[in-house]
Amino acid sequence: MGRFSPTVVDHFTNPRNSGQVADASVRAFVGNPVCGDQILLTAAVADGVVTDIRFQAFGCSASLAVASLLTEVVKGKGLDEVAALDADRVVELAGGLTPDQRHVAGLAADVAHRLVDNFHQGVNDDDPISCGA
Amino acid sequence: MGRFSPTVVDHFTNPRNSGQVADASVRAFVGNPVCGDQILLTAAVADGVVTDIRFQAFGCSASLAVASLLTEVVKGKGLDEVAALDADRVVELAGGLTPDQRHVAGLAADVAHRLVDNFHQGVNDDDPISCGA
Amino acid sequence: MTTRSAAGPDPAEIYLDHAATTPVAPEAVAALGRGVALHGNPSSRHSAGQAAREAVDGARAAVARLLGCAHDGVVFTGGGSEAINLALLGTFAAAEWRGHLVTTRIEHAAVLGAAGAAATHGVAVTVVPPDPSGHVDPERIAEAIRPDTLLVSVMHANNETGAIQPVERITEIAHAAGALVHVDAVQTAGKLPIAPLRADLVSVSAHKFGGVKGVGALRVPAGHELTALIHGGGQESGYRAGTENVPGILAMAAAAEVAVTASADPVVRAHREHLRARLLAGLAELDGIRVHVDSRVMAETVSVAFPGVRGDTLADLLDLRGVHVSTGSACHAGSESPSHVLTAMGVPADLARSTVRFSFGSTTTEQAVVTAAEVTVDSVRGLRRSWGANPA
Amino acid sequence: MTTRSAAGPDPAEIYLDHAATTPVAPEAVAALGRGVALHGNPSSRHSAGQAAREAVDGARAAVARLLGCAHDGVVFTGGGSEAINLALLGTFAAAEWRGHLVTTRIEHAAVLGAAGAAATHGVAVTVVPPDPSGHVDPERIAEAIRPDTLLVSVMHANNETGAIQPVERITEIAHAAGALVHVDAVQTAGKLPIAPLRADLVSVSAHKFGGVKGVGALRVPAGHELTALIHGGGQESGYRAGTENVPGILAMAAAAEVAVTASADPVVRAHREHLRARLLAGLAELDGIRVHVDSRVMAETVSVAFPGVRGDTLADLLDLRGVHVSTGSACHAGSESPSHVLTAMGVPADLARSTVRFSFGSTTTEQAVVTAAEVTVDSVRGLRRSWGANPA
Ligand SMILES: Cc1ncc(COP(=O)(O)O)c(C=O)c1O
Ligand SMILES: Cc1ncc(COP(=O)(O)O)c(C=O)c1O
Ligand code: FES
Ligand code: FES
Repeated sequence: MGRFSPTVVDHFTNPRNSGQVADASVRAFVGNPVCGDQILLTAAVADGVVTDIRFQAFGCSASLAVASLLTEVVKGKGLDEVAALDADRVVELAGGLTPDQRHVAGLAADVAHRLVDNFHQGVNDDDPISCGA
Repeated sequence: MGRFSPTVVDHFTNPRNSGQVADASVRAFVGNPVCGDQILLTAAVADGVVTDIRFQAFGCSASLAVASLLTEVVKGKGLDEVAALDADRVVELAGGLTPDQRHVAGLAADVAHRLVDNFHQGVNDDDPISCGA
Repeated sequence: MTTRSAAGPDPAEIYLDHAATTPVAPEAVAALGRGVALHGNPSSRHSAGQAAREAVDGARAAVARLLGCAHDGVVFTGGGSEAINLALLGTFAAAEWRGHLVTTRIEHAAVLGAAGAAATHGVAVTVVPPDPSGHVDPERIAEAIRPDTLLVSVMHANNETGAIQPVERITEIAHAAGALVHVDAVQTAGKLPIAPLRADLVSVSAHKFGGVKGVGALRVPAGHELTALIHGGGQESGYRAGTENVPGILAMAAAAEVAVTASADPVVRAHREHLRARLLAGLAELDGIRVHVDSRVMAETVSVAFPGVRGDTLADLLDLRGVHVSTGSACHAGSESPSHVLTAMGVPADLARSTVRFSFGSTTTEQAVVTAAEVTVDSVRGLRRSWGANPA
Repeated sequence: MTTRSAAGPDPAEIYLDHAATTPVAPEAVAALGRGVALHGNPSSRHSAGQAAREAVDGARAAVARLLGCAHDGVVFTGGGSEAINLALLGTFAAAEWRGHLVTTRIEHAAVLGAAGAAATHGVAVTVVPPDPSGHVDPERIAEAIRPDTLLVSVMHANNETGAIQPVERITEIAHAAGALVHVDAVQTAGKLPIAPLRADLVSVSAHKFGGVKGVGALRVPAGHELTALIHGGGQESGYRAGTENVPGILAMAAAAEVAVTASADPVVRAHREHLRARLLAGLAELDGIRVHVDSRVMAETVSVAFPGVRGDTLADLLDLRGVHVSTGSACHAGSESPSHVLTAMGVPADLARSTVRFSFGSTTTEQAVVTAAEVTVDSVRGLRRSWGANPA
C-alpha cells in the first residue's frame, strides 16, 4: 500500500504497547477537533524517565501507527527529551507521511508534550483536549 | 466490402461493354440531378432486338456497376422486354442495393426506358436528361 | 507501473469492491483484442472502416438486449457519468433549460452534479430525501412533481447501500404526470434485469459488469429530444460525436452478454444471496454492528457500520491483510465528510464514518467471503482494542 | 465480427488512411493489457485502486511530455472531440457564455459543432475563411479579434489537406490582444512537435498516433477557468467526471512515448517526406490531377483531385484492390455534400468531389506507397475510360 511508509504499516498492523499502564504516574489525552482522532497516553515516570508507557487511540490508520510508534520512542527517555519531540521529528520517525497524513504528527507531538506538562503540573486529562495541528 | 453485393463488385471492378457502339441506332443519356451521376447508352437495334449495346457512366460505384450490368441484361433482348425493366428488377439483378444505393436502380431503369422511347421516336440525347429517381 | 500480464486480481487478494469496479471478464478481454485488431475508423468507407462499423453494430445489438431497447436506441458514451450527464443535461438543453427536475438525495455524484449544472442554466430542481430505510418513497416523488416537471431521475439501486429503489412505481407516477424518467442503472446492469424497466432513459457503465472502464451507454427512446454534450462528426446518431471506442464497445457488449445470461440464472442469483448471508453471519460475531440496508437490497452490496472504528482505518487494515473493500463509494474515498447517502438516511455522522462496503461480483467465491468475514472480525477487534473499547 | 486475433492490418492491405485512425502500436497494445490487469478503481483507497491510480499518474506524466505541460495540466477525455468540446464549451461556460470566439472555416466538425453550440448559448462567433492555399492568414484572425474576444480556436494542421496553420503567429496575435488560444492538434500530435506550442489549450486524440479510439487529452493551463462537460465524482481535477479509462490512458501514454521519440528523429521525418514525394511522383503519370495543398503541409497527408472521377468511386475501387484511402475526413464519408474545407478554399464542387486523401503513418512503407500510386493510376484510368474520357 503505497500510501503508507513501511514503518507506519508495521505499527498499524502490529501495534506496540496498546492499553493503559496499571499504576500510571500521568495520563494525557489529545484530540484533533477537525477529524476527531484521539490519542490517550498513560505512563509510569521514575526519576524523570518514562519507564513504562501505553497508548489508546481512535482514528485514522496513521494516527494509530504513530501512537504506537510514540510509545516505543518515548519509553526509557527522559521527560526533557520527550518535551523536545516535535511534529517534524515524528514525521521522520514515521518514515515519512503524505501531506494529508501530516497532521497526525501534530497530534502525536501534542500528546507527548501534554504528557510532560501534565506530569510537571501533577494533573491528568480525562476528556481529550484539542491538539494544535 | 460489405456495402456492395458480389454482383455490383464484379461489374464495378470489371465493367462489361464500356464505350460506344460504332454505328449506334439510338443513344440515351440520363442524369440524376441530385447526385450528378450520368449514364449514356448507345445501342444497335435490329428487328426490335438490341443486338449491341455499350455504356459510358460517371458516378458512384453502384451506378457504374449497374450501367455495366444493364448492358449485359439488355443485349439480345427485345425492346418490349427492355421497356418492362423497372427499378425493382434492377435491384434484384444487382443482387440487392442498400437504401442509399437504391436510386441507382431508378437511373438505370430510366436510361433503359429512354433508350426504347428514343428508338421509337427516332431521337437521340446529346445532353443528359434527368431521371425520375 | 505493474508488470502483471494477465487480467484480474492476484489470487491471494480478496476483492470485494465490485461496486467500485469489476475485473474485466475473459470474454470482454477477448472482445477488446478483436476491437484493437479492427484498425479502421467506423466512419471510413473502405473495408477496414466497414469492418469496424459492423463490429460496433453487432455490439450495439448486444447492448440493446441489455438495455431492452431498439438497436438505434443505444448511445455509446465515454462512461456511466457521461451517459448520466447526457441524459439530464441533454434533455434539459433540448428543452432550452425550461422545466423542472426531480431527483433524490441518494443519487450518485454524476446525477447530483448534472442536476447542479442544470440548475445553473435555470432548471428548477427538487431533491427528494430517502426514508431512513434507504429507499425513496414514491409518494415523495409524487409530491415533488409539478405541472412543469420534465424529468424524474432516480437510481435503480444505490451504490453505497445496495438499496433497490421502487423505480417502476416511480416511473408510473411520473408518466401519469407527463414527466419523463431517467434511471441510473449503473449498479444493477448485469445483476438485476434492466431491460424491462419502463423508464425512458437508462444509463449503464461497462466496467461495473465486466467491461472496461471509460465506456458507457444510454438508452434513448425514439423521438426523445436530446442535445449532445459533445458536438462534431455526427456519430451515435448525433448524440455523441467522436470516433467510437471500438475495443471498449466490443468489450462492453461481450461483458453484457455474459452478465445478462448469468443474472437470469436462478443459481447465480441464489449464490449471490448465499454470499451475502455468509458474510453477515460471519460479521455477526461482532457486537453492535449495523447493516444499513438489509431488505429490498441487492445481494451484492453489503454496507455495514462497525461502531468504535473508523471505516477508512478498517478498510486500510483489511487492505493490508489482502481484503479489498471500500468506504462508501469509490469517488468519496479519502474525503473526510461522511457519506451523503447515509447522512440523507439519517445515519449519525460517527456511524456513517465507521462504515465499510463489501460488494460482490461474478468472481466472488464463498471461501473469499468467509475469509473476509473472519479477517474483518479480527481487524475490528484489534482496532477496538487499540481504542480500549470492548473488542467483542 | 472478425476473428482476426493479432492487432493491425492484414499484410495484403495497403492502409493509407492514418489521418482517419491508426493501427494500435505494439507498445500501446502491451500497455492496454497492463491496464486491463489493473482491476481496481483509481478512486479506491485499497492497494488495487492505488495501483491503478499510480499507473494513471505515470501515464499522465508521459502525456504531459507530449503536450508540453505540467502533469496536472493534462485532462484525459473520452476522445479528441470531447477534448475540443471541453476546451471551447468549458471555457465559455466558465465565462457564463459571455465573450467572442474566433475560429476558421476549415476546422474539424468537433470545433465547428462546439462553436455552434456556444452560439446557441449566446456566444458571438466569427468564422474566418482560409486562403485558397488552404492556410489561414494570421492577419484575418487579427482582423476578426474584438475587444471581447475570449478564445481563438485554430487547428495545427488540417485533417483533409494536411495544411499546417500558422498557429504560433496566431497565438502571438491573440495573446497580444488578451485572448486565449485553443489549438486542435489531433492531426499533428506524434508527428509534429506540439509541446512547444504556446497556445493555452491543446487537444489531442490517442487513436491518431497509435493509441486506442475513445481516449483523448486536453492541455489546460494552471488557473484557467474551465467548466466540466461531465459532472460527478471529481476525477481529472473536476474537469471530467467518471471512472478513468485506465487501459486506454495507459495505451495513449505508451503510444505518445513512441510517437514523440519517432517524430523527433530526422530519419523518420525524412522518410515521411520521401513517401510523399514517391506518391506524388507516381500519381504524376495522370493528366490533370491537382494536389490541394503542397507547401506548408504535413508530409503525411496528401489530398489530390482526380478530375473525371468521383472521389468516393475511386476510393471504393482502390478499396476493392486493397488500398485504403479516404475521401476527405472520415466523418464525411458517405455524405454527398463536398468537403467544407475544400469549399472554403474555393475549390469548385466537382473538383472537391473528385478528391481522395492518402495519409501515412508509422507503419507505412515505401513499397506500399509505390504500389498505391500504381493502383491509383490504373484505377483512375479505368474510371475515366468508363466515362469515355481520355484516361491519361
Ligand atoms: C483535426 C481533428 N480534430 C478532431 C478530431 C476528432 O477526434 P476523435 O474522432 O478522436 O474524437 C479529428 C478526427 O476525427 C480530427 O482529424
Ligand atoms: C450509481 C452510479 N452511477 C454512476 C456511476 C458513474 O460511473 P462511471 O464512473 O463509470 O462514470 C457510478 C460509479 O462510479 C455509480 O455507482
Ligand atoms: S485523520 Fe486526523 S489524525 Fe487521523
Ligand atoms: S450517387 Fe446517385 S446514382 Fe450514384
